[in-house]
Amino acid sequence: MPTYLPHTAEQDAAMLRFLGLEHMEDLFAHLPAAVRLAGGLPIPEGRSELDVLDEMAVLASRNVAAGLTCFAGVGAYDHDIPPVVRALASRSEFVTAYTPYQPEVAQGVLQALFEYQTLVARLSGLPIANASLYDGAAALVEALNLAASTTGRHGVLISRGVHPHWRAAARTFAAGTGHQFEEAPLVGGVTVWPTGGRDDLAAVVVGYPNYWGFLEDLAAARALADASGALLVVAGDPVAAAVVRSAGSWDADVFVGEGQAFGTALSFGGPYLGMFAVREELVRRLPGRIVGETVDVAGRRAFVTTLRAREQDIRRERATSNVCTNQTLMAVTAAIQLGWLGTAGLREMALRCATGAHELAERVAQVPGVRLASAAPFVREFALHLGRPAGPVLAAMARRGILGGVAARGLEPPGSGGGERDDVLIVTVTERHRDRDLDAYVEALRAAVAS
Amino acid sequence: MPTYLPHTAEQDAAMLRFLGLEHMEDLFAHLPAAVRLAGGLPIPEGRSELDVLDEMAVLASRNVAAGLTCFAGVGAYDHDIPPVVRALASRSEFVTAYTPYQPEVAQGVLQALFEYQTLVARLSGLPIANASLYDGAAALVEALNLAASTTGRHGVLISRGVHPHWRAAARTFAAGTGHQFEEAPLVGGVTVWPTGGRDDLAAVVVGYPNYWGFLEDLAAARALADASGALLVVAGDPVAAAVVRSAGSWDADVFVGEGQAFGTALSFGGPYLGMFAVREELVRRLPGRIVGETVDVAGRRAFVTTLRAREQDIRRERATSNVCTNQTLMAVTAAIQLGWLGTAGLREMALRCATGAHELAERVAQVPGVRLASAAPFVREFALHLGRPAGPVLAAMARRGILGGVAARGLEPPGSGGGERDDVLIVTVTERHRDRDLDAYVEALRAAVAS
Amino acid sequence: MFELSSPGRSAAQLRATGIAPRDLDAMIPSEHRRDDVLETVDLAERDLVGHVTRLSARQYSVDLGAYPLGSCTMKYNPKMADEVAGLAGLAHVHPAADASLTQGWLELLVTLEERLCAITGMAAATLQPAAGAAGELTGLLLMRAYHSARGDARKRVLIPDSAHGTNPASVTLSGYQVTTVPSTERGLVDLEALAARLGDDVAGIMLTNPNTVGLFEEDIETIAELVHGVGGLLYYDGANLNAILGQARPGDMGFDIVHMNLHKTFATPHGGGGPGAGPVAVGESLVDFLPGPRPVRQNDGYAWATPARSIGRVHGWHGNALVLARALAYIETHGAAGLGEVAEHAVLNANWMRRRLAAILPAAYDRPCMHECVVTATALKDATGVRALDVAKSLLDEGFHAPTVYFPLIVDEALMIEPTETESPETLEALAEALERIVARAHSDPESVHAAPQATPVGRVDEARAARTLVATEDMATRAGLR
Amino acid sequence: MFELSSPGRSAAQLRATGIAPRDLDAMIPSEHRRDDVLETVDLAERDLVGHVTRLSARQYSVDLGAYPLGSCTMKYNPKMADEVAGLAGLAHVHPAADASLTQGWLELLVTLEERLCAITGMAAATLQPAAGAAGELTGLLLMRAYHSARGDARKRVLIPDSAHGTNPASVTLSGYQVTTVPSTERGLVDLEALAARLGDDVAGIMLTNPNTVGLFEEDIETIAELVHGVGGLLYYDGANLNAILGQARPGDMGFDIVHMNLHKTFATPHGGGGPGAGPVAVGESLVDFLPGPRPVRQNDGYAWATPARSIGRVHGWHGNALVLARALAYIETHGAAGLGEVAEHAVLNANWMRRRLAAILPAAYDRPCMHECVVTATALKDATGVRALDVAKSLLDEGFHAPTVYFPLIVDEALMIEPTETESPETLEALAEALERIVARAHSDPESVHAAPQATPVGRVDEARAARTLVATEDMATRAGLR
Ligand SMILES: Cc1ncc(COP(=O)(O)O)c(C=O)c1O
Ligand SMILES: Cc1ncc(COP(=O)(O)O)c(C=O)c1O
Repeated sequence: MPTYLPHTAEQDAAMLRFLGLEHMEDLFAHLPAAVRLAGGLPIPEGRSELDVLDEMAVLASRNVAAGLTCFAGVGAYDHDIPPVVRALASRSEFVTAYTPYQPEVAQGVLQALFEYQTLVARLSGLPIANASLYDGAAALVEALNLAASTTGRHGVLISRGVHPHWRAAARTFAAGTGHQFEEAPLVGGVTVWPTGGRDDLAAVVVGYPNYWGFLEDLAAARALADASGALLVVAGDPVAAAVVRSAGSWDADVFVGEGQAFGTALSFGGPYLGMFAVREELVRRLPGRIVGETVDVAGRRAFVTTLRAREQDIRRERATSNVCTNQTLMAVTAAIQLGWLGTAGLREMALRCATGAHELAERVAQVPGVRLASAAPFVREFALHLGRPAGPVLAAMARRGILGGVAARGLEPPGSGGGERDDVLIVTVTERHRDRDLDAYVEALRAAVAS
Repeated sequence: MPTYLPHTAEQDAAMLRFLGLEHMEDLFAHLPAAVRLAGGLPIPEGRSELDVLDEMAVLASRNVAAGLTCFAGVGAYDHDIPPVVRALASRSEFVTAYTPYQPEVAQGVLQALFEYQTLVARLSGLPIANASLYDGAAALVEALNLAASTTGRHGVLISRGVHPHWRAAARTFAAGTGHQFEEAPLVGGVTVWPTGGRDDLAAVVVGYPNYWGFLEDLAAARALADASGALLVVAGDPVAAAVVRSAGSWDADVFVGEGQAFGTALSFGGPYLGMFAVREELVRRLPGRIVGETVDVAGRRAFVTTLRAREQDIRRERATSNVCTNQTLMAVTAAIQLGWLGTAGLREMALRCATGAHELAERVAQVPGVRLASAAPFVREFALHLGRPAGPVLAAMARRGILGGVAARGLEPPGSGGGERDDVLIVTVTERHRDRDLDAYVEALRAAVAS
Repeated sequence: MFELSSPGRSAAQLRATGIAPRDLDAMIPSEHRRDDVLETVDLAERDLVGHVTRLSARQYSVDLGAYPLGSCTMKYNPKMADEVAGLAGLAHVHPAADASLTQGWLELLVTLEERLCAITGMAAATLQPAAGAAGELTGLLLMRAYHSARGDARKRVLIPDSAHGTNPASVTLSGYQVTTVPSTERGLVDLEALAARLGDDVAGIMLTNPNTVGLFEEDIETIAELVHGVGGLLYYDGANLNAILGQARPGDMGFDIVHMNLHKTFATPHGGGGPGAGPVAVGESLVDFLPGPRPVRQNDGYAWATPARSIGRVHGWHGNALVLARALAYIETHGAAGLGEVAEHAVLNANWMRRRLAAILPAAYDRPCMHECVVTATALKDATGVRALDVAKSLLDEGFHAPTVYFPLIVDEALMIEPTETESPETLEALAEALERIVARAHSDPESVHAAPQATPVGRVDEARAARTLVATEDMATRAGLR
Repeated sequence: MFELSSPGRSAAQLRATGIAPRDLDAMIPSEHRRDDVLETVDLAERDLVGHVTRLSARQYSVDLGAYPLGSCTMKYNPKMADEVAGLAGLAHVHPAADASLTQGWLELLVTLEERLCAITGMAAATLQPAAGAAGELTGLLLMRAYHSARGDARKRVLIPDSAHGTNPASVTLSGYQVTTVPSTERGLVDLEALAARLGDDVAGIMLTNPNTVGLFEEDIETIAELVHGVGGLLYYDGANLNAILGQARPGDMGFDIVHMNLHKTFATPHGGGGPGAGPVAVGESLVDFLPGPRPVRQNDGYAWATPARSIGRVHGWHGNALVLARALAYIETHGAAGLGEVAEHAVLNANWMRRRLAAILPAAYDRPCMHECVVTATALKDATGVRALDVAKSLLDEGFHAPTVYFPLIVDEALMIEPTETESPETLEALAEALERIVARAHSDPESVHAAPQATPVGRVDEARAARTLVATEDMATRAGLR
């Protein structure tokens, strides 16, 4: 039975002797007999690493999706990850370290996080970012908690343009925090906000671009937040941010985003990267870790996690958040990927995504029965009406080697004509897609809707 | 056009200015006009890394052999390489360093080579090993040069049991060194040595096990070398060495071997690892680098390349060898792989290879028309007579997913009945082969010889 | 990396797409378009590599040496699991792809869930929570859903005073109030105090077992009886599950809800502070409330299903899937017997260390510990002025990572040492000798211990300054005149 | 690793094969069987990882910083090429598999050969030689075969006094004798001396161009005429090809035989001293002699073929195939224009450095250099006693690798600086400033320079002791009482 134990049988015996014991089970002698497990765990016996690797490879081979050309997005993007980023991000010093509790031997992770924070701040247009949260959904949850504690209110007005999974997660956690949710409906792919202020709102939440790919009117959202004394939380796409106005430039209070696009593979949804940035005034309510620059005893530049009094290990039940382990490695990876892309590369990548998306949108609009769900501007993804249920269309496209997008419900307000239509497909283009991939897409879609 | 250049256009201009130049081509102005290349290189324009990676993946996909269960060996073995060895051996500190010319910043590579030398010495049963040569063939070539310079003679009596490629390489280089080759024939899979000594011999060379898989009578080879005043060079399999007697225990003067089996993939034949070990008296004639232990100014343990006076950069035309760049990374990898295997693992691996080989030999002997080429003992590979040309048999087996071995000529002495028979197949089993792989082999062979 | 940046430089090489370029203006209306260029950083690939590689050289890690950080279980992370996570068939799968296209992943998740349930003695589990703290909050929301479904609006959750900070923080977020239960002098839950705090407004109790001082809560059966007696549930914080793998199971102790830290117990790499994974397993009575969608076996294959009374999603997708895959690989490699040996050696190492250090740094509770031991530097401080923090910093100079210090809060000058099972007896002895040297120096030359570390990339860091003048980005550094 | 070894410990996990075990005695007769256990080393995986990772932390590398090691071309090694070499379809191919099963490899090799011929201006190439020195010997054997085939038994090969040590060593192994040609004060081949040494027993001349002092042999056309005039051949040592990529080609200069160091010019990683690859390209008249078998285009596919008058094999298989694949990836990424830019920037950087250092470490030859410059510390030594070696060691303390020192032999107190094109102007400036600091200290505090390095894992190493008492293995260390 293979393990990673370094102990030889003689060493086991000697150590037990040192403790005045004879058998390994003596170490557990003080456990109540009733809770001692008899007969071992009811799981299979171990196999060698290489056998297990083979077994896992067999499972992996059953994921047909891995071999399809991916036009699915909605927060999980199939971007290129260059070999150099993979090589650097997998250095074992980063991978096998823990939270930088001892800054003197953790300057590597700390400085990388400082760089990550800088880049997130620039992407968001807000001055201060934290060192990561679990994922975009978790970032939204934390943003609502921050808004509630800042405003002393519990009302949340959230656009139906925000990712439905994020909205769902926010609702789940609201069972504990008591936030009251209200959803603002979409018309023509963008949110329709109520007019006039509200006195119960902690936060107004909007996607930019939204889940369906469309660019929202952030000025209206900001106006509503202002009129209500609420915070404006923008759930943004950090890739689109290279070509569209930043959350900060719209005067958002909080930016939350999913950072997977920067160097992390699709990974079936995790581990991903929750990005979180705020206005300077909100820093004492920031959830999670933040790295600050300082000096060491000799005056040398040094980094350390700071404003720790907000955190659970110090403030306990009054902490700004319960988060401890976050997604450091993904944050470090994102910094490296953004370092690779650079100013010009990031812009070019966003531009190519947008170009491909607009090209594809034009081409699919030629397919009989298919039309763009909205005339609203979009960046790199857009929703289609297929005129027939999206599920079977996707299945047919998959047989032609294409993951055609994400079937989605809830684009139009409930009750606005047929309730939740099931013919909506959200399509995403990345810089990986070549002209021939777009052609193949159109062909597959044409065949699928014609059949 | 993508490159790895860090220079911005402004920096280019500033640097040129600093040199009093205007254009890049001014840097080459002193080259005779006639040798300046006009019109650029006649090769395609560059593509992005990711495009090239795709192109290479397409080429790779055309190597059908990569997907076959591999029963081919003869110095190139399909052993398991565990993830931990891959991870460690690919650390960029090892990969992107150069020859340890500055020992103060090269203790990593130097110590790893010291450990490699120790392990090769133990495997070979000889006290001193060098820090690697290009491959097994190169090691043989160097061994002959060492033998010639030691004995002042040029005769080489080499068994036909030594890998034909190694013999071929030795003949190629003999055009420069003037060594005279004579081949000792095989009968029943093992070498028939001439009786009595010879006064022209520098070296007697024998494989152990030999190319065909069979174990040679090293006592006879040693006796011949002794009677002739020649050196005994044993071309050994370092994996088999875990279960058979070491070259040193047979009193060999030089051990040469191919070390690919320890952590290096099949790699279409390279880079591989030439192992080289000698008796202590021969150390001043050792080719290539050797690492020695010493101390630094503060008395701390330190390592350094030593006995450098033998090498080309110092002794120039009178060096023991012209080798400079060797195969350090493969040597470091072998040390890591041997560290992973450990005493018990190496033995167990060799035992499993032998067990599988003996099992398979018994099973294939049941296939009509197929027989073992010799009753001589073998370890992990063996030669078969197929009763029909081996080439088509291998082709048929490949269609069933099996690389059935290596077709080989020259097993029996030329003129010993039909000249060089073409029905010989050398079959190798490793620890990777499972019972069902052996079954599949037998089935494929049965079908191939029956068709 | 910003110090290496120079406008006009670039490492990026994007593929040729063959798609005709378009003008941004033609795609994004001006009111949405950025009117400036978003400046990030401009590096050549070579300089990026140099920078990040040099950063890595300023970072300690498990791969470099012992990391006896109590509560964190910094054991060896098998490289095999990294290769599993790198399999294209796992890594390149979109999370929204239809279940028919992701059968391998669903099978993997279902198998992991089964293994985790078998290991903890529970009925079913959710794999969504991304770390331990997320698991805690998920578990507490399950607790709340359970009580709510019975029309039972409870208010308080009991937590021992030795608990990890995430526990009370999670309780607050779950809408309950924290009631702290003191520990006895033996380091265990004070049963009398517990009884005194019970009532029918108690939703449950959160415990680690072994607890954060490394001791097994021997009265666990009584505790379970008491809490269950008032209708409360028992929550198991699995951070210390490593100690009892194959030896005892939370389910058999009476726990109703169990979170696990796969990054601790099942050796998935900590990544410098994440990602982790914090699955939550529950007993039969809570299965219906689990987050959804859940991967389930169905006919010949696998599908997603959401439990009838699900609390909802707790993750944007399905959890930290590649962490989950690594953990399954670890479990499958070890198997039943292997996991049992893991716990044995974790406990063996910790007790050996406790005993070995007795003369210089006595254990806070002088009795057999489980996988970690908490020692105290109080006597040392009194004698020499050298505190736990100084000892920790000195250990960095000796080439080791420091233990956890000043946690749990109930032990004065605490050093919490968790050797883990993957450290050899030789390494433990070396660690002990390093501590002996430090303690000796504390007596002979305390100043030198206060001055540690000296051999690290930087010396003691000015934390106060960092908090006083926040410089959290390069741009703040520029504004503060640091660049 | 031996210091961590303990019998009974093991990291190895072999797969389950399902094959019934056999007794060794039943397979290997006693006269061949080992009668003892071959002891290697006994480590746990965790300790192996710790040990090797710590070793790596004691090793400088290109990825950590500048490595201006003249003649060695330590440029950035693209990570992309590592992924190419890791492709299963390339890495898991047995070299003896039939050509029909390895068409991808053959196509790759044929394409690389074509590219290398286009880059050097030659007709055909062999990819077998495993490094530069192997290429040299192969090239010289081709020279010999060419002359022999004409019944022309020549004896001597001319080599400039500045040549790399492998050149004369290779000449000896090729059975020729070395005749040294002195260099002029300008650092170039002395044409008169060359002419004086020519004769019809001269098989050829070996040159690097640019030569080892970094200068272009401007008289190359005359040299070619002279050597060809006596029936000799011109051999090009390609170690410095980086300087002329896309700017000039050996074939156009009159060279007949060219070896390349792919690990230099085409950035395949040096691996701590190997593997390399040293393909040899030749002009039309030598194609028939090339080593075989060679990969060739045939009908719709690729096959192996051995030239009519082949000198035979020079490698056990087909050469360092995975190094060749990396080099092709590099060439394809750069393309024609990209390779031209490589040379431009290599030359730009070297000239900038030469000029920048003029005041403190003057160039041995004060004229435009190519991709490297040789400076001399003679004046520094005379003024301060600080030698080139001291400067080199001090540079290690500054975080840089040292230049090549004391080569070429014709320059006193030589420091041979090859920045390579992948170092940025900022890095060059930092390197220059470090050298300025060192030279300043040589004047103000020479002892401190002699005492360098101090900040490295070990200080100056006692090389004499290593040579005096050889300790080349752990067992010799034990015997010598060091363990
Ligand atoms: C006892 C205990 N509980 C909970 C946690 C929180 O787990 P995580 O960091 O995975 O959120 C920790 C982590 O350190 C812990 O030690
Ligand atoms: C000028 C010159 N020639 C030949 C060689 C030998 O090449 P290799 O080390 O690849 O055998 C070198 C290597 O340093 C060199 O610099």
